[in-house]
Amino acid sequence: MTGRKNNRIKGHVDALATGFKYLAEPNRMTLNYPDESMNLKDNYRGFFAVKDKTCIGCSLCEIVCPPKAISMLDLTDAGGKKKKRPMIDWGLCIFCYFCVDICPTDAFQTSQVHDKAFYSETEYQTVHGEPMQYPYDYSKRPDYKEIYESFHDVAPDDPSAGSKKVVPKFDKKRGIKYEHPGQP
Amino acid sequence: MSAPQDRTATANLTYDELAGLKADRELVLLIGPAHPGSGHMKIKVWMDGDIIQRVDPDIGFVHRTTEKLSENRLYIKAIPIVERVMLPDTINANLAYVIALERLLGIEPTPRAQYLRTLTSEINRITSHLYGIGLYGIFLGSSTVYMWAFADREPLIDLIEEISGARITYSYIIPGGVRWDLPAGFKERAETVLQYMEARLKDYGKIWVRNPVVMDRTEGVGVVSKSDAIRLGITGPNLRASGVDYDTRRAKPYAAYPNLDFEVPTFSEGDCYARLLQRVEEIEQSIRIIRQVLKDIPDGRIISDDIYSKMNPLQKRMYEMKHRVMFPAYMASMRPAAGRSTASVEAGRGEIFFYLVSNGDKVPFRFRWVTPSFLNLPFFTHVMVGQHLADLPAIYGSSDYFPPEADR
Amino acid sequence: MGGGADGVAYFGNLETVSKKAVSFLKKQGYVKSMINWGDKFSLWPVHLMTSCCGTEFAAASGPRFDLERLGFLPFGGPRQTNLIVIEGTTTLKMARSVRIVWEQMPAPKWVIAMGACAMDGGIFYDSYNTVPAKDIVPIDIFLAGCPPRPEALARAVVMLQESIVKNRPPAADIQVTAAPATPGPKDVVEAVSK
Amino acid sequence: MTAASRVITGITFTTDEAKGIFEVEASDGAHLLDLATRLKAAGFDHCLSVTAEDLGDRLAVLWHISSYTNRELSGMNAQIRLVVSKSDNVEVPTLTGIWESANFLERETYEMFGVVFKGHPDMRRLLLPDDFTGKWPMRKDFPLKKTPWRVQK
Amino acid sequence: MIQILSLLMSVSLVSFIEYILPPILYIIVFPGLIVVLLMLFFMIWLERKVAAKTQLRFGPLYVSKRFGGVIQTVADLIRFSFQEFIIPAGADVFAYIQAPGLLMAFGLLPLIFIPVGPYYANIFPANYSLLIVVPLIIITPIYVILLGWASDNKFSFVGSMREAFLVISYEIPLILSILSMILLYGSVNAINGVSFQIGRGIPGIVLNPIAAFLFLVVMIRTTGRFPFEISEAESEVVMGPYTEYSALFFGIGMSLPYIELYSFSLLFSVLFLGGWWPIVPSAAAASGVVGGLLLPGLVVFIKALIVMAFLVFLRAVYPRYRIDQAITVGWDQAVYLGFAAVALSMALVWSGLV
Repeated sequence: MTGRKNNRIKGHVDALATGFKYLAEPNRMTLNYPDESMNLKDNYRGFFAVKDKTCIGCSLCEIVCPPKAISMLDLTDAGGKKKKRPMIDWGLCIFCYFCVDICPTDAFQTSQVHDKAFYSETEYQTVHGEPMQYPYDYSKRPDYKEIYESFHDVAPDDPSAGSKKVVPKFDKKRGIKYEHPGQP
Repeated sequence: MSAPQDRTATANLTYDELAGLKADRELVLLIGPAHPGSGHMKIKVWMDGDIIQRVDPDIGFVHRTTEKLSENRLYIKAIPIVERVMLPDTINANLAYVIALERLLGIEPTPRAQYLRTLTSEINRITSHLYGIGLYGIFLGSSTVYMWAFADREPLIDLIEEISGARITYSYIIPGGVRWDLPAGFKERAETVLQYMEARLKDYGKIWVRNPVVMDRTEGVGVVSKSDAIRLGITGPNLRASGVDYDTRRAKPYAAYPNLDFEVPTFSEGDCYARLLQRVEEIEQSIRIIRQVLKDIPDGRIISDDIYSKMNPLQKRMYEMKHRVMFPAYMASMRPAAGRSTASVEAGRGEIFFYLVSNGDKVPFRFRWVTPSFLNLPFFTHVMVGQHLADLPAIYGSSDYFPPEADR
Repeated sequence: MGGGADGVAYFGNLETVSKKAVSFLKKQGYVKSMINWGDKFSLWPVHLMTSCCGTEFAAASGPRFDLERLGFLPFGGPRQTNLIVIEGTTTLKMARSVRIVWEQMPAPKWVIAMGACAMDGGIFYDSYNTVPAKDIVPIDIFLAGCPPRPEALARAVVMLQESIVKNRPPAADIQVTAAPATPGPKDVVEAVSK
Repeated sequence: MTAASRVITGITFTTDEAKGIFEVEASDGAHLLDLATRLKAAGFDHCLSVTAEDLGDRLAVLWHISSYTNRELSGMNAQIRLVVSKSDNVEVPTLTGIWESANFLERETYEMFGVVFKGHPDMRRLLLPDDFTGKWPMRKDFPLKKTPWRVQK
Repeated sequence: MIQILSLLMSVSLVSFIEYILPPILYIIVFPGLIVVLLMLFFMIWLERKVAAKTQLRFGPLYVSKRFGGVIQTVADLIRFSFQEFIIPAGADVFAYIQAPGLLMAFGLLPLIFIPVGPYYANIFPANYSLLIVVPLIIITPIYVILLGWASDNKFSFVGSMREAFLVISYEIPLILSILSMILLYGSVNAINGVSFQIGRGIPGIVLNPIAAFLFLVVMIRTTGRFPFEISEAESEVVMGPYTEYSALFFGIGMSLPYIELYSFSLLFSVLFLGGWWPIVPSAAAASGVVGGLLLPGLVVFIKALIVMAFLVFLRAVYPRYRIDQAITVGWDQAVYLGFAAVALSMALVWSGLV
């Protein structure tokens, strides 16, 4: 395939012929995103939330989190007993799932949401209230209880929920083909 | 802006007086970080007309101090850091660090884990080569090759995404083995992707590798002889393209490479065209290796017994049911015995070298690593001198230099 | 038509008249919506790869996710572009060139902070050589992920387009950044390396 | 730790084969140059990495070398170690004359640890900005940015 | 004022349509400004779409989804026109502002002298058309060099120097290829050339293929299409002479290659593809505006579109040459090719075959 001495005319003709071949029948692999979005496999590492019931507050996830995105909050549960629950800052999180894997009671509810963006800091650091000063420590915020309420056991909202969900399939000729789960 | 020099001063000089004013003929070009042909670095180029006199690469624009950070964090936390530096080739970076850490801890991964590591490392080598060919194309002006290379990367990235669940930063390899097993039906899907890749390589040959304009731009440009390649210490496909038959997978075997048979292709010319051919050959070799690995991958556990025994019952049940490796608390409090270890892995761009020192603490005492692109820096200072300005992107693209990897 | 007594045409000084006309027209509904429509479908990001998220930025303009469908064409020089995507960590040196490129760009310009490193520092949060992107330039859209998937970048572009159509002024006009005009050698470096 | 040793090309290395360590200790600058030339002649033609270790009051400067052409030597990463006292200007002879690839590696070690390599053709800063006020960032006494450990004790 | 009014009353309506309307129509509408603007929008969109199709992706789409994003260039133009216009501090302000305007003016001038129909003779003196077109085409790139020189930027300086070298090195092949066709057709008047081709029933490209190939190469070079996109090579000199220009001035400046592409491909279809070949207007029809100008003009325009589409397609296939390779091709191979073309024409005419 890689001989060095190639004659130039054949090279030019080959290049133009290949160009025309792909111009004539373009096997596009484009996903037109805002209208369609991909149904990723269930082991995809997307946004996640803590399950309040199963979490035992051992703060192993905070120790292992490489970017220190998790901070443990001192809360009191319904029965008045003290409990510690993790709070995740999406501005630091790198989605490596070390916390999900190290959790002794598997207390994280994972999801396949992968395309969230935010207009301002207040949207991802805290649900309400002004953006926090660096270095962030949720425990020092007065309203961290409400923040936690709006965070645990809440399935992250999928921004592309409205679009058509397609499933990517490998194809010998086109590389990746998208099939709508409905039709064949 | 400097005041416009006094143009009349040189107006009435004769030609040879002008030639005498060498400094006046020189033009210093700052090909800075915001330049389509420079990547994340600033290249200071002294030019006389169209010929490059001297090049001084000003790197460090993406120096994210990985060594200092890793020396103040737990051993397990260095895996994501090491990956973020070599983003087009994350599995090999992760593999290099974990081999050095396993030698420090004295843990042996299981055979199946070794094969899984080789499989993902080879798939990532192909995506890294395709990333290099894509950038090489855009540097020479052909946006089609850039688009084709990034299109052909996608099926391979999806293959590893099926195994590990992330698109590029997998953090897939941990001390003692790997984190996930092959999903069902993976072998057939992988075979389709490999056949797609082989069919596409033929089209690359027609529109790019044997394109006369490409051959004019790359043949005889940036020649690195065999002795120069060794003297300058460049690594990876650039070294093999100059005729040096050295491949870390063969010289310092690791993972499942000892019991795989693959050739190490070499070319002798050492110019930009040879480096391009070298990368295409290595993609074919990697496809061969992947087929072998998929054919004779042994069954069994994917995490070594030292780690498996430390898991709590729920995690063990989770592993038996869904073959998903959960971390025991030991992972967050690893304390390797005091000692030192080195490791070398052949990444897509060349040899990664690791040197770990631990004094029994939870954080490494000395964390030293050298990435292949840092060793490929002499391409700028020695190989580009004397070439035309238009050869700078040609040599830069052919050396597959990735600035975040060089700055660490 | 004829000249006035002292030669000043009836239209008065052409310079001020044209400026007033332009500002008046720009405030009109239909002209503003036309400008927004033009900006919305012609968001050209400048070719400045700040760090390793650049691979996902390149994959986003690749064939599979092809952001050129939305009019997102990565372009060479800063003069012709109106969007800067800060891909990942900005070290001290890179912060200076991001700031300079941001100042070179013509007026309506937007900034997308891509990746955890650009939002709050991500995994390199306590290194002595990195600067949070917020201190360099005012940011419009924050994009989570490390690196964010190309679809996330497409989502950020779609959100930016929606905010343009809803007449939300770019962040460059609202808040002057905390950092001085150009991070001179001293101030950015001291701010971090103390 | 069993200090196994192995004689390669006339030079005794203290080795730890399982961990990939082949080390030879140089006593001072002259011995270092002599060792390096003998190793280069023996077949170690590639310098992988130059680094230093901050041992409190002393600095250990390390050169990692390997071989490209010699089949038998290319299987190991040997290292030369030279321990120097940590006075304010640490002087060590450069090995760029012997291994040209050590050029950028030594510049980086100079910038990170303050080890001045005598005879280096281009001894200046490589990665950090020119006006970086911190001194020798990789030494143990250089602090990281202060971020409180957030586990609420 | 009174004399003008009386003159207007005396001219009858019919003669007005006969004598005054066609030149205005010729300059403003057909090969003139409106069609150039439409062609500019269509051609830029076609280039991005064709390149995208060969690169396994959609080009601009969401601007108008049903028509495949045709009005993408309109959106770009609107954005450019309402963007802040920056004059760099070190730039030579007078030349900096004048350059794009002059560039566009001299880019449009050749269009007037390329005949697209037999009726052209009644509008403009046709018997010097080629003599005027060639110098006008050669003058245009000088303003590109002014662009680069005025904006005080190293990359634009290097880009404009490259443009200067390339312009000089490809002048002789251009003149030689047109000269060989003039020799073949025996007259400088392009209309005679087309009638010559129609008379023989053989298009110019078959008569003298060397001249056609040479003209094609020069066309690729002057319009900066791949593989000769050297003065605005992105990865070496950022945008070449256009680096420092923002907003509408960049829009005007950047439209020059496409205007040159349009005028060159009109010239190519007139000289080599037999002009209005399938439509052979009889003498009576030739005198009328519709039969003599619009119908043949349409045929010439369609042929020009095909030529433009091919040139635009080259972006998807080729990388770019180095500046010294392009100059050596210009000075020795192209000039020898030019001599061969002229020799072939003279041989054809002398041997009486034609």
